[in-house]
Parts: sequence; structure tokens; C-alpha cells
Amino acid sequence: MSKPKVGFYWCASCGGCEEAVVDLAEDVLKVVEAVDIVFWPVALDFKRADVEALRDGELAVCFLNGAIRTSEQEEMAELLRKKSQLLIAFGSCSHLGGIPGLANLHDRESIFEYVYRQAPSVTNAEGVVPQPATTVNGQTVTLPEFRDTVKTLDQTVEVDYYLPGCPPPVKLIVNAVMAILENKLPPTGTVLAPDVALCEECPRKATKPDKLALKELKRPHQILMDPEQCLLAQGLLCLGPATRSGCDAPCVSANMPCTGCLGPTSRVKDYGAKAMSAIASLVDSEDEKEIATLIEQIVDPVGTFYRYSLPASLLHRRVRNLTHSPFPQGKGSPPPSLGEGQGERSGGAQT
Amino acid sequence: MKYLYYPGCSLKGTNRAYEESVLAAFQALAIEVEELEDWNCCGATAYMAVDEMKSFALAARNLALAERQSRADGPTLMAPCSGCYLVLSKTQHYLEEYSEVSRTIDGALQAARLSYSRKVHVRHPLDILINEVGVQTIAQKVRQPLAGLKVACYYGCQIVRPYAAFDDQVNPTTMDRLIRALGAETVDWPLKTRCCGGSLMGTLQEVGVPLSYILVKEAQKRGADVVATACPLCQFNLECYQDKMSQQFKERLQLPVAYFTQLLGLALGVPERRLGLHRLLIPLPYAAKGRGGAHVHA
Amino acid sequence: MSTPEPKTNGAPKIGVYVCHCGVNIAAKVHIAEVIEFAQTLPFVTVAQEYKFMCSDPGQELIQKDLREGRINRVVVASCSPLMHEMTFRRATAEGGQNPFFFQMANIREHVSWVTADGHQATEKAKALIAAAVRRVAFHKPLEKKRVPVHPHVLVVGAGIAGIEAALKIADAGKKVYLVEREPTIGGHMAQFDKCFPTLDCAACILTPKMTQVCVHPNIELMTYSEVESVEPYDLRNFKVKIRRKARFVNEDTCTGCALCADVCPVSVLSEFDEGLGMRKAIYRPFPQAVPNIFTISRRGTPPCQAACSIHQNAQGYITLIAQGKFKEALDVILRDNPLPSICGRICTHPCTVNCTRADVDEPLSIPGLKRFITDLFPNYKLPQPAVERPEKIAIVGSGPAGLMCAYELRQRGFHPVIFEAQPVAGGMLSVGIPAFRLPRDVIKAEIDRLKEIGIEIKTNTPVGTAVTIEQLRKQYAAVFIGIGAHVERKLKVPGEALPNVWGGIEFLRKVNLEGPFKLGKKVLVIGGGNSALDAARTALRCGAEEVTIVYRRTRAEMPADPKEVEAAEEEGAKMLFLTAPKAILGNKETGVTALECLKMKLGAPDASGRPAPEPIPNSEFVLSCDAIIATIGQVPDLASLGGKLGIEMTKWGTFKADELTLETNMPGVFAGGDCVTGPDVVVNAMYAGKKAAISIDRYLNKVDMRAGREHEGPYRTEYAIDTSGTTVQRQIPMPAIELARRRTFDEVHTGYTQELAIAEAKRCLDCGICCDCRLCATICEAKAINYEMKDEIEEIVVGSIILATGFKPFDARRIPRYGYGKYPNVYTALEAERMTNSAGPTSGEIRLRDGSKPKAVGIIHCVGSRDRNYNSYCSRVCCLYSLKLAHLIKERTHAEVYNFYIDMRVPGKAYEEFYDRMLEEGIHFIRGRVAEVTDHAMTPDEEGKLVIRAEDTLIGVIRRIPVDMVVLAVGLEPQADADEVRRKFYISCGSGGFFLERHPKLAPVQTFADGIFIAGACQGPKDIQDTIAQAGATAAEALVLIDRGFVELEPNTAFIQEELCSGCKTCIPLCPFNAISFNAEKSVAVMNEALCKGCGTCVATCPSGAAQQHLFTDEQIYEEIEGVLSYV
Amino acid sequence: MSEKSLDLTPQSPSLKGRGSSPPSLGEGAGERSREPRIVAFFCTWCTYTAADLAGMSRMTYAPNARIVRFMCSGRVDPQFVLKAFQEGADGVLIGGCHPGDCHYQAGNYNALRRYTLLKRLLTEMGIEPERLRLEWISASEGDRVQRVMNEMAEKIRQLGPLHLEPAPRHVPAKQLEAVAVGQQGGAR
Repeated sequence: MSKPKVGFYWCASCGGCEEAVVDLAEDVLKVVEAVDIVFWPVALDFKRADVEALRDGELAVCFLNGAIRTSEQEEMAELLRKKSQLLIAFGSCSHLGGIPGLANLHDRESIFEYVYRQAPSVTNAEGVVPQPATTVNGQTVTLPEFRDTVKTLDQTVEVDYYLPGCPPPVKLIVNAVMAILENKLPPTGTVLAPDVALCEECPRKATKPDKLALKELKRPHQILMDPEQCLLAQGLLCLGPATRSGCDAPCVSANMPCTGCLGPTSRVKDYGAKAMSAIASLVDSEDEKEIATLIEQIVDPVGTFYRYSLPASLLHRRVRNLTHSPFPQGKGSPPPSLGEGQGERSGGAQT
Repeated sequence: MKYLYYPGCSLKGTNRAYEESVLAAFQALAIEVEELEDWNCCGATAYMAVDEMKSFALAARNLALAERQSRADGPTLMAPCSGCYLVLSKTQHYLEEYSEVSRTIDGALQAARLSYSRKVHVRHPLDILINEVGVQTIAQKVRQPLAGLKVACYYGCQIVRPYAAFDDQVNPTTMDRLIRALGAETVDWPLKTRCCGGSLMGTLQEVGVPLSYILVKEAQKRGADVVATACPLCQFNLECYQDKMSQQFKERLQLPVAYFTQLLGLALGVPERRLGLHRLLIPLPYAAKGRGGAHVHA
Repeated sequence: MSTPEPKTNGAPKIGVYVCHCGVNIAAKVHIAEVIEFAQTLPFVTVAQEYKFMCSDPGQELIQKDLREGRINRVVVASCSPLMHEMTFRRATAEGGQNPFFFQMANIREHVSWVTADGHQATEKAKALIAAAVRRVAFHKPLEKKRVPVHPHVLVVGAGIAGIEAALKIADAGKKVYLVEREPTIGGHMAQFDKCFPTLDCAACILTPKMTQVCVHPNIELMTYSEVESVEPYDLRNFKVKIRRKARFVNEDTCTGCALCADVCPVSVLSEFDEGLGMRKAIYRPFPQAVPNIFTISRRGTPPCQAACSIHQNAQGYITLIAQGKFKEALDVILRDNPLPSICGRICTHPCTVNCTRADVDEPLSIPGLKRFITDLFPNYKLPQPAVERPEKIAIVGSGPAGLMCAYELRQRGFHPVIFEAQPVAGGMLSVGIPAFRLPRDVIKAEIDRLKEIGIEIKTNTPVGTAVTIEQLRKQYAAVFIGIGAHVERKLKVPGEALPNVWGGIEFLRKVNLEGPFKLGKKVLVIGGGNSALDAARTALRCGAEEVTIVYRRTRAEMPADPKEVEAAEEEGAKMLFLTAPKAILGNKETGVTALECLKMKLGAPDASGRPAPEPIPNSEFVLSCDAIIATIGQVPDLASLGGKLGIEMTKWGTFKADELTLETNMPGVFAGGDCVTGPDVVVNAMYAGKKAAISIDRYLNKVDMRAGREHEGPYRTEYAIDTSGTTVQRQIPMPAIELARRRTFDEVHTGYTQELAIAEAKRCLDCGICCDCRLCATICEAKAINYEMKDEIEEIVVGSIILATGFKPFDARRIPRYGYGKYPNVYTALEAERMTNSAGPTSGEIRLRDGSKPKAVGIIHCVGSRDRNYNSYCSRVCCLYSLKLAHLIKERTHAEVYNFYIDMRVPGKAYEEFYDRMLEEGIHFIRGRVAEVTDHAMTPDEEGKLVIRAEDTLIGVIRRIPVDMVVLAVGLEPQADADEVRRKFYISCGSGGFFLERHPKLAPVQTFADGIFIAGACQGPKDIQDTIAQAGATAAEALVLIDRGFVELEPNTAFIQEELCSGCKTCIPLCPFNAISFNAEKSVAVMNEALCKGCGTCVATCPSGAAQQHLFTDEQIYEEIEGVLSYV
Repeated sequence: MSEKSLDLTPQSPSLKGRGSSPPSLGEGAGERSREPRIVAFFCTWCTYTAADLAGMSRMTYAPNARIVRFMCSGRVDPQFVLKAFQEGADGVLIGGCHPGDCHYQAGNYNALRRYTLLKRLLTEMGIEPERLRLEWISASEGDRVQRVMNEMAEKIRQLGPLHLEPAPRHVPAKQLEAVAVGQQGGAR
């Protein structure tokens, strides 16, 4: 019988996820043995046409990494969805939006403005910015359209499973592939990683005090780190407590606080909010001002708590052009005026 | 600290003595005072009664001018006339409390190319003397103690009502404390803030005169040699109508009514003329030992 | 994820029941529309409306649908869950379903009652119902947890409410702790004479109950005690710490014989008599007080005593002098001071610096009073030592330091031997201080007294020559060096060596030891200290014609005692300020002829904080003179001790001694006084002597020399004293001999006469209240008095707490126009109550301050009540107690009584009748708020009266009613510390600041804290009747808990899914009840649900969502949020 | 609960198109007339009781806020706030006991800490911080509830609607079928 066909594709991503696949090292041979890779632009020379040529559902699995940022990426996502039985969001970007997702703090115009005009390294006298279509001596040249918003994969097409991480830890990839081959998959929609937070497998777990209270919030470069002690206990914003395990905490082992690439556990709807809640609750003060000053020590909260998950956040993003439009007043009853009913107060009368 | 000074109409007219004594006394205490330039009517009485908004506008202009004239942030505007003091304070209060007043007035000021950021402190000289200068300091500077002089301190209604900014509404004591610091005795009487007749004197004398009479009579009964006032109108009513009272109530009334600043100046050894004491219709009793001495330092 | 799981079948079937609540909801919310909407909601199988869902038929609807399987979950849209959630849960349960398959939508309090527009109200109601429906679909079956209730009860406050509650519970056989902050129980009611409307005597009702409380076996009464803290003992019970304030009288032995109060010299205003009478410092609020035990009011050490280096108890002997108890005064003086007649004359009396009286006019002449006593008993004796010890101790120097040290050691049984180089003992006292200030015989007498108690003094025995320190150390157990500072500092200007240039001490010593001698006509004294003045005045007495004191600063900076400066000026000494010596002119033959001086000006402050004098260039000038006395300080005469002693020195040429112990680097050798500190005042030298004595005693007893010595030496007291209203009365100057005689060495001051002394002593303000004279201890046969008593903390565990902390009367001073505190005959109602009380200060007579009977009395109602400026609420009792007072006043004085009221509020059984009766008795009622009370008379008949101005709103005129007495019917306010107290007990205060009940109708004595109940006026103004009823109710509540033995807790506890917990420990510090702990071997956080109170903080925090809360799971809340926002 | 549990709950089908996320679908600029939407998270001991008191005292106020009851403001998870915004709320009001008055001693301080950080976050994400408000209201301050409710409604009215970009999560069709036949998905 023929080996199951597999595809790899990348959208808005850094290529790190491909690296992760390569990091399978000799295991990759096992995989190649087991499956037939029919599409992997980074590694092998396939064209989109080859994919289009496939039957719907002909791909057993497709691993798609990167966030969805351009029209082309959308098309590819839809195409691969159509052709695959299982579509797996591979890596933080396709899972939660990832680093590219932070672009949602700005809109297309401001991004173009900076990238193609303002950035110090740019020389672009005419101030040209990418256009979907341009006519060059009679010929129309097209470019994929750069969307205003970065989306996760499952905000674009249906996704069956998620392989979290930036990049996904080898261990998890292997487990996933094995599960697929042995057809031991959990219910679709599941994130293929342990559902317990990172502290569980953290090498510094034992050193965390039972009653932690943060009097100061520091950044790694600001202190001489104790290589043994819990990083939070050292005042560093380690997000391990809010982040899925499965990576064996390489960052923490290397003196870097966890930044949360594996995303939240299944019980948590909004990674940033939850992580924030935990950190804020540990702030050691009951005085409004002092709390404020302590919180001020957190540089760039969004970047800190939503580093990998802004597009997947509950707030998603504000519709820019619509802000400050008034409430539409139709037949709706008149707005209650301030202090309405002041006159009607009848001090504590009860029936 | 330099104080901006808002005279208002009466201190430039009928009640010049008040201005003279305020300025002289403050000078004697080495407190700098600078008159507000291009000031206008404070907006009192008639205006306030007929059209509040207009009188707010008038007052606000003065406040705006004060802000412009003073380099200090949050300048103090001293208003000796209790009428002015009240209207200016009231305006300040309304500008802070009532947005629509605030909006209208800002508009009005704009039209006059003025702006007001609500920073001025309107204060009465009595407030400044007690709470800024301090009784002790004043006592030390007394050259001619008013020993033996019995003074009935009369505050009138406006400097403590409705805004009891620096003293009690019913039983104020600041002036008493000041006068005692000058070596004089103060008579304890319950009419410190009772109505003097106010503008009724002009409109309904049959009401006004008895009201003033009650005050003069009680002060006299309690053995006061002089009534000290902090308000031009009170001074005017209580002093000028004593003949009328005497006729109406068939008894001789001859009780001097002076500004508390005149007594202050006297004790500080300021010559009488500079305090406008010569303007009093009923001269101060010789009891004020200060007089003799006053000339020495003249 | 969980799914709705009714015990019947797969899908939830939800019944929605919308309540009309009569018209309360139906009038605003379009019920039909709501029902129609509800039917469209998921899983809703029944949507019904009913007039009153809380009624039995209403509940029956639910139960029927449940029983018949139409529904398996219930949503009721009606009032607040705080009102009826329990009701409907019960209904659900009785319908055969788990009670927690129920959710309530609050469409009354939160919708119909607060929304103006019907349409909007309906929309809001829909949203809330949608939310409830979606939420209930996710509810799970839960069981209530049972927790045992501790059977003991704490009652706080022993007024009539507390007493009643305590007795009820105790009678039911339960243990009660009754805590009262005052020394006696009884509260305000004990102050009353009669009670309305029956006019029966308050005491007759109350006192039996009070005694019952005292003797009841089940009541543990803790008076003069306050609740310090209340902590959760377990889920439901309380651990309470109670501070037993020190009474200084032993509760068990005091017999209440009251002898102590008779001898106590201190009288203060009696709180119990509202300041109309006096009580003693050791007191019992009133004769029937329970417990019948005395208490000493001590505010603490008086400022004068604290400021004194040897802590002489000034207030003690001053109070006794005021009482004419002179002998006792002497004993008090001798308690801490063996040299009183010396101190009484020349001490610089730091005590007077902090004298509170100075805030009013001038400090007391404390030394003058001390001197008066010593003069009165010239032959007093010093106490003989109680013990004897063999050790002999050498003391070098017989100055104040040495003498004090010797005395203190002798009192401890040692045998001090003093070595004095001079022919006379007394050190600087004898050689440095002129006789006209301190007569020699006075010094002699003091020293003889010391000799009498066995202190040996060897004069003319200079240590260093006659005997060496080494010898002393060998022969004596310890050595104290107090050689003072006798060596003159030099001026360091040319010509200092010329004849007739004297050092101050040198000069004084010569005069003191050899008598006066001729100095010359013109004498210059250089310096500004006390010795400069002594020198100047002595020079005058030596016949100098012109004496001028030359000082480089100004009078303000002179270190000398201002009084001495005045004295010197009186006697003719001149002062020349801002002048410094440059050179002394003259020659061997002529001796000094003149002093060249420099003019100075004051510069920046120096180390001493005084402005440093700076010379003005080229300002030299010359003063001719015959003699110069330079008094610019001295240093110890170390040479005299014979060169190297091996004792460490400082760079100022003084001995180095440990600050705390005064021990030198030589073990067993101690040093103190001027020779350590440099020139200083007598009392500090004595302090040093005492300090050294304590050290030596410890040294010889081999105990720690340092432990617990913080409180030696001067300090400032913290407490402030209200001196307002004290009449000004300046210090009585001490009589002195006339100026003419001040050219002799006769003592200048002659001392107070008895009359003057008593008058001066009476000026004392009793800062410490108890003056620590200890007369009470001498008289108490039961030996119950213990001045060393300290506050104690007692800890108890209780299951229920009843707060009955009562009220405080409105402070009438806050309304100046009513003249309280200004006009003596304006009284508060409570003062009037005391007057009407036969056991009160006037034994029941209604009297004006001058003792006469009032002919007309005005009672002003609603003082501080029903007034937006003060309290907007009605104090409820004032109308009736005013009627009562009106009756009593009329009855006892036959005066005309006028009541000024806004409305007569006399609801309650037999109250209206009481009112009618008063009307018949001819008491006047004027309806109208009083404008002012004034003494301004406008007509002859108003002369000398208080005039009450008020509008009579019934006849529409302003009335002026002249009266002799005004009674202000002050309202009831929460206790001053109500807010603090309610925080302690985890309850809240309602509007007006009274404790807030759980529900105004359904739970009037419960609070939001389980097991804590409120009774009486602390919950709101109420009369005795209602208070007793309420107290009964609280007792019942407590008894219910105790008899049931347990409470069922809302099962809203948090739980941790351990298999999902990563053990990050974030939740652990957040739990205020320590319910979460870390399980090391599972390496996860574990929840002790028995301790969880269900706030859910940990759940909101758990970063991986492993923690959840029953009844408030994330999904339930998400559903509710979506629900309220699912606008239709 | 699994990643997609949001739409896997049994009642999802019957809820389709109503309320369930994303609610603001079809809303935005051209939406029909509507009032400001406020969700109020009140603690049961102080603020919720105060709201009851306001009711008993018949103090009418702006009807915009829908109250969700908690035992303690400390239970208010920032996710709830964001959820409310996502579900179409224009403002969120959190009400707790005054500092020092928390029925659970310190829950309200945690509310304050989270609120402080959350406010910063919202601001950075381009949402007016005034849309989130924390108020300490004790059980006796019914009038304060009235005032705050009115102020909040007025404030939100000034700010206009909060338009969040819809972010639909795509659910595999087969999952939906599974649900339709009444099984349960996503259980761990």
C-alpha cells in the first residue's frame, strides 16, 4: 500500500519551525520512511500547481506553520485545508498568531509607512509601497495583498490539531507524528501537548517559595541571576505558571524566563489575561499608589503577556476606523440623563 | 509673600478710611500689597439681585485680571470689603461647582480676550492677619497697646456666611483674637454676625434703623468704647445713623464705629491721619492709650 | 468539559418563573413579553408568571413542574437572591431536585425599582433571565457542609442591651463572656433617673440585673476591658483577644470600702456625672457600680516628672501641698531626692520646661514648692537603709554627683566613703555657688543628714596625693569618681596673667571659703552663663560700684536662667552684648586697667544651634576697669588625681565612661558628673551619681549592668492634655528681700508662705491624673492596690458574638448658636438627667450653676438630629425623654417648661398617652426649629435671661422666650470608634455610621458576618423598650446556633484539580484563610475545603485554570456574561 | 474543556446566532439603534447589597449595566472583563468593598492589583481605559451605586461603542455533526 502523503507549508513565520522539523535529526528518517512528503517548499522543489493537482483529502496530514497575514497565505491555507484530511497548526504563529501577531497593535498603513518610508535603513525616494497590482510596460504585475490584520490559522480555516511552541519541541512533534501513524489521536481541536503548566517540569520548581510576594519586577539584564533559584522568586517575569509544559523548560534552564510560546492550558481562554492575573496578584502591596508604581515596572505589558497570542486574544483587536463613532440613535428610548431620579429618592423606603 | 489687593468701589469712595487703614496697617507689618490693575465692579448687590450671571462675569473678570497680574501660581486676592469678598468667593465657588456657569463665563472672558484657570484665592484681610501673619507676630509688633480700650467686634454677615472660610458662622472669634493681641479688651456679645440693616438702610429705613440700633445699643450696654467692623456698609450704617436712632429711640447714642484695621494701625503706632481716623464722625475715645504714642512715631 | 447533568435524563429542562411581586415588578416590566422571550431560550421547557413566587402557591408551581418531570432546573426572576434564594432552593429541593439546580434573576431591586423607562426595564429583565438560564444549565448538584458552632458567646458592651442578652443566654445555661470597656456595667441607662413612659426609676429596673450579671455562674464579666482582635478560629468560630486594662487595683481583693477615695488628693470631673460633679483619681463611677471595685485613672508619668533627670515625682508633692498634706508631701519628695532643700533653691528645674500649665499661662514654680516643704520641716530625716551590706565603696568628690551616689548606695545597704579635697564637702555647691542663692547652713544640713544615715566624708583628703586610685581600688569594692570640673578655662588673650584678673570659680571659691574681699570699683565679668551672673552679683556684694557683664552674643542666646539675669539686673549689674575681649590692658604694678574689646555680630548657627558670633573688623574699643572675672567654663582637675590613672580620657579632657553604666575602662571604677560631661547643672550630676550607684549595685551583685535601663534619665511624655477653658492664673512670684539688702550675702528669696504655696500648688493641672502619692496604698487594708499592674491580654474562643456597644450623645458644641459651652446654664439632656437623678451631683435638684432654682426652662428638640448639617436621621428617643425631663423639671421646680419641637414623634405603646398627660400638666409646646439661644436682652424682662429665638410655625411669628435654663435634647450618634470596631468584627456600618443589619426587615439583628449579631443603639437610635426586645432577639439567635450545634455553609468553596495543577504556588499566598498548602510529594497545591470561605481569589489567579469554585465555575460565569449581553 | 469547547456546549445549536460569540457579527457602523452596554461585576457583600439598597430606596439610574454577582471582587478574573468586551460590552464596572472592609479580608486588593495592570493593557491595545472602572461601594452606599451607574453610562455614551474586530474560530464540520446528535466532544 502507498505511504500516507504529508505536506509542510509556511505562512507568516521565521522558518524556525522548519528548523524544528530538521531537528528531528535521525528521527526524520523514520518519518520519511513512514510517510511520503509531497509538498515542502522550504526543503523540496514543489509548486502550488502540484498541490492543486492533488485530490481533495489526498494529503493525509498537512503541517502548516506561520500566521496568516496575506491573501496568498489565506489561499494556501484554504487550498491545503481542502487537500488534507488533517490540518495541523504547527508552531505558535499558526496556533496563536505568534510574534507576527504583535503587528495587530498597528494597522497596515502605519506598518507600510514605517517599513517602506520611516525606517532609518530605507532608501525609497518615491516612497513606493507594495501594491496588489502594478502595470509595468503594459504588463500587470500582482503581489499578494497585505491584510490589515494578522490571523491565526484557525481564524482562517478549520484546524484539527495544534502543535504549540516557538518552535514546537521535537518531543511533541515526534509524539504527534507517532499518534497520527498509530491513529491514536485525541478528539480534534486538541493541543498536542501536556495540559499542565510548565512549573511541573521546571528544574527550579523546588526552589520556589510557598508564599511568593513581588516587591520588585526586574528584567533579566538588570540582575545577576541565581542559576538555581526560581526566576519569579528573583523578581523576573517568568510566565511558566501560565504556560503549557512539554518543552522541558530549556529557556529557564538557560537562565531565561519563560515567555509563554506553548500558550495556555485548555482551561484558559485568554493567555495574556490569565498570566497577567497571576503576576498582578503576587504584587506585594495593598496601597493603590505603590501597586501602580510596581505595575509600572512591567515594561510593555502587551509584548510581555501576549508575545505569542495577540491575534488569539479575546479582545482580538479594535476596529480602528470605527472608534469614536457615536451610539446609533434610532427609535431607541432617550438616554437617561445623569442624576436622573435624584428627586425620586425616598430614603430607604421599603414595601 | 505679596498680596494682590482688590479695593472695590466703597473703599475708594465713602469708606476711604478703610482702604487707608488697611494699607497703612499692612505696611506697618511689612506685608507687601499691590492693587489689582484695571479692576472693575465686583458685581455685588444690585447686580447679584437682578442677574447673577452678569455679576459672575464682572467678578470673574477681576479674578482673571488677578491671575494675569500675579506671577505667583495661585495668587491671593485680598478683598477688605465684605461685599466684594462674598461676591468674588461666590463666583469662584460657582465657577468650580456649576459647569454651565463655568462655560458661560469662560465664553464671556474669551470675548474680552481673557482666560481664568480658577487659581485665585480670595481672602479677607482678617483671614490673612490671623492665619498668615499670626497673632503672636502682630502682638510683638505692637508699639502702643490699646490697654483699657473695650472693643465690640462686629463681623457682619458676609465674611462668615455662607462661606465660613476662616471663622465660625455663628460665633466668629478671629477679630476678637486680633484685637486682644493689640492689648485691648473685647466684649463678649452675641450679635457679632447679626444684620446691620444692610441696604435696607437706603430702601426701607424704618426697618434698617432699628436693626442697626439693636447692635449699637447692645454694644454700648456691654460697655464697649468702640465697635470694630470689617465691612464698609456696616461701618456706615452703624455710625452715620446714630443720630436717627437717638431721635427714634429717645436716647443719646454716641458710640464710635471704627474699622478693625484702624485699631490695628493705631496699636502698631501708625499716625492717626494715615489711618483715616479723622474721617470718623464719632471720634475714638481717648481711652486708646495708643493715641498719645502714635504721634511720637508720626 | 462538563455538561449539564440533571439526575433525570440527558438534556437540561429549565423552568423560568417570573414573579410580579404584586405591582413591584409587574408595574414596570412587561411580564408577558418577558415570558415570551424566556420560552425562546435554550432548554427552557416551562416559562410561567405568578403574582408572588415566594408564596406557597408560587413555590408549589415549581415543585409540581419538577415532580412531573417537566423541568429539572429552575430559574426564578423576582427579587434579590439575598432575599429569597434560600426560599427557592428549598422549593427546588422539595420538588425532588438538588437545590443548587436553581438560579435567581434579580429583576426587582436591580430592574423594576431602579429603572425609569418600562421598555428598558423589560430589556434588562430579559437579559438577566437569559443569563440565569444559561448559567443554570451548567449548575451541578452540591451538598451543604456542616460546621460545628462553639457553644460560648461573647457579648461586647454591658449597657442594658448587653446585660439583657448576656442574662438570657446565661439563663439558658450557656457560657457568656461579657466585655465592658468602662470600670462598671450599666451603660447610659445607669445615668438615668426615670424612664418614659412609665416614669419608673431606671435604677430599680437596672441594678437588680446588674447584680445578677455579677453573680451569674455562667457569665464571665470582664469590665475595664476591650476587644483587641477577632480572628477566625476555624471556618465558623472566632478567636478573640481581650485587653484587660490595668486598674491598678486587684479585682479579687478590693472590697469597695472606698477608704482610698477619701484619702486620694486628686479630684477630676466625673464622667458618670457628665462633668457636673467631681470624682477622685481612684474611683468607682457610682456607688452601685458593678463590679464594686475601684480603679485608678493614670494617664502616665506627668511631663514634669519625665523631664527631671532623677524623675522627682513633682505632681505628687504638689497635689499634696494643694491639699495641705505637707508631711506626706515631704515623704514623696524624699522618695527620689536626698538633696531637696538644695534642689529647691538652685536646680535649673527642667521640670518646669514641659509643665503643661505653660500652655495656659506660666509653669508652676516647682522648685519653689519643693523648697517650701523643706523649709517647713528643717529637721527632716532621710530614710534609713532597709538592708545592710559589708561592702565599702570609695567615692571621690563630695559634689552633688558624689553625694547622690553615696546616698543611693547607702539605701542599698553599702557603706560609701567620700573623699573630698576641699576643706568643706559639697563640691561646686559649696565653692562655686554664692551663699545668697544657697546658704551654707542649708548645704551643711543636707550633708549632715547624709552622714546621719552612715555616709562617711573625709574632707581635705585629695585623692592622688593623700591616697591613690590604686589604693582605693584595693581597699574598696568599687570606686566612683565625681570630682566635677573646677579648672578654669583660659580666655587666651594677652594680659590674662595680670593681677586682679580672676577666673569665675577661682573668685567664687575665694569668697565662699575666705569671705568677701575688695575687688575694685569697676568690675567686668566675661561670659553669659549662670556663673557669670553669680560672679557679677557676688562682685556687687564685694562692694564693686559698677559691674558689667560682657557677652559675645545677645541676651536671647545667654545660657543663664532668665530669672537670674533679671535678678542680676535688678541688683544693678549692667550687660554689654555682642562684645568679645581682645586683650587685657595694664601692668604688673597697676594690675589690670582696662579691657580691649571687639564688637561682634551674629552669624550662622553653630554646633550648639545658637548663632555663632563673628567679630566686626576694626570695631575695637576699650573698657576701663579695676578687675576682670572670666567665667567661660571649666574642665576637670585631672592633674590633682596624680597624673596617669590609666583611665581613658576624651579629647575635651574629661573622663570617658560608658553612657549607660558610667563604668570607665577600669573595671569597678565608675565616673560621672561634670568630670565626664563637662560643666552641667546640679540635677544632672545627681542623675549621674544615681546611675553609677545602680551600676555599682549590679556590678557587686554580678548582674547585667545594662539590662532594662532605657527609662533612666529625662524624656518627653507623648500624651496631650486639653487645657481649653482653664482660667489664666500666673505663677506666684517667690517673696524676696528688698533690693537694699542685696549687698549682703543674705539669701535673696525667702520662700513661699503656706497660703502662697497652697495657692501655687492648686495651679497644677494633674497631668498624670493619679499623682502617684500612694496614699491609697497606705490606707488600703486589703492591700489591693498595685501600681505595677500592667494591661493583660486574654484569649477566648466563641461561636457567636453579640455587639451591644451603644451610642454616644451628639456633641452640642457643634452647634454654637445654641450656646452650649458658652452660656453656663445651657445643659445637655444627659446633664439634666444627672441633675434629676437623686443619686446625682445635685441629689435630684434642678439647679442653675449659681445654685438657684430656674423659673423658666426651655427644652430644644432635635439637636443634631433631622438636620442635614449634622445627622439627617431622627434619634427617636429625644421627643420622649424631653417630655420626661419636662415633667421632672416642672415637678421639682414648678418652672414654666417650653418644648421647642419640629414634630412630636411619640410612636409606641402608651407614648401618645404620656404626651397627652404632659400637655395636661401645662407644659408649653412651640412648634419650630430654634434659631438661637442668646443672652441679648431686648426688653427688661429678658435682662439676665437666656432668650430662645424660634419661629412658632403654628402661629407664624418669631418668638423670643426668656428662660433661665436651656436643655438641649441632643441626638444619638454612633460611638466615636464605631468604624474601628466594626472592622474588628468584619461587619459594616450603614448610613449614619450605625452598624448595618443583614436585612432591615428579615434580619434586623443579624449582620453580614455569620454568627455576629447587633443589639441596641449601636444598630440605630432606639429606646430601652426596643433595646431590650432586640437584645432578646440576639440572645435567641445565638441560642439557636448553639442548640443546633452546627451551621450549614454555602457550598461555594474553591477546589483544585490536582492532576491539572503544576504546583506553581501562585494561589497559596493569596488565601487569607491559609486554606491552600503545598503538598510536597504530590508536588501540587492542595485545598483544605474546610478552611475555604469561598471568595474565589485563588481561582481568578490560578494561571493554568486548575482551581475552580463551586457555584462560580469559570464556565458558569462565562455563560452568565454571554447571557447578560445576548441582547434581543 | 477543550480548545473549542466554547461552541461544543450542548446548547450551542439552539443558541446559534444569538448571543453566543461572536456577538458583534453584523454589528459595527451600520448597526441598529442601541444603548451603551455595561457589564457590572459586583461583590455580594458590599456592592451588590448596595445595589439592592438603591433598589429598596427606589433610586432610579441608567439601565445600561447588567449586574453579575460574585462572592468577592477577588474572584473577578481579567478574562471575564475581556470576555465581556468580546461579547459586545462597551464598558465594564467592577465593584468591591472599600479597602480594609473585604469580607474575605484581602480579595478586593487583588481586584485592585489586576485592575491596575489590566487598565494599562487595555490602553496599549487602543481601548479607552475609562471603559473599565473599579469602584469601592459599601453595603450602605446605595446612592453611590446610582451615581456610578449614571456616570459610567454617560462616560460610555461619550466614548461611543467599542468595536472589536470579530475573530471567528473555525470549527470542523464533523465536530458540529457530532454535537448535533447529542454526543459530547472535547471532554478530557
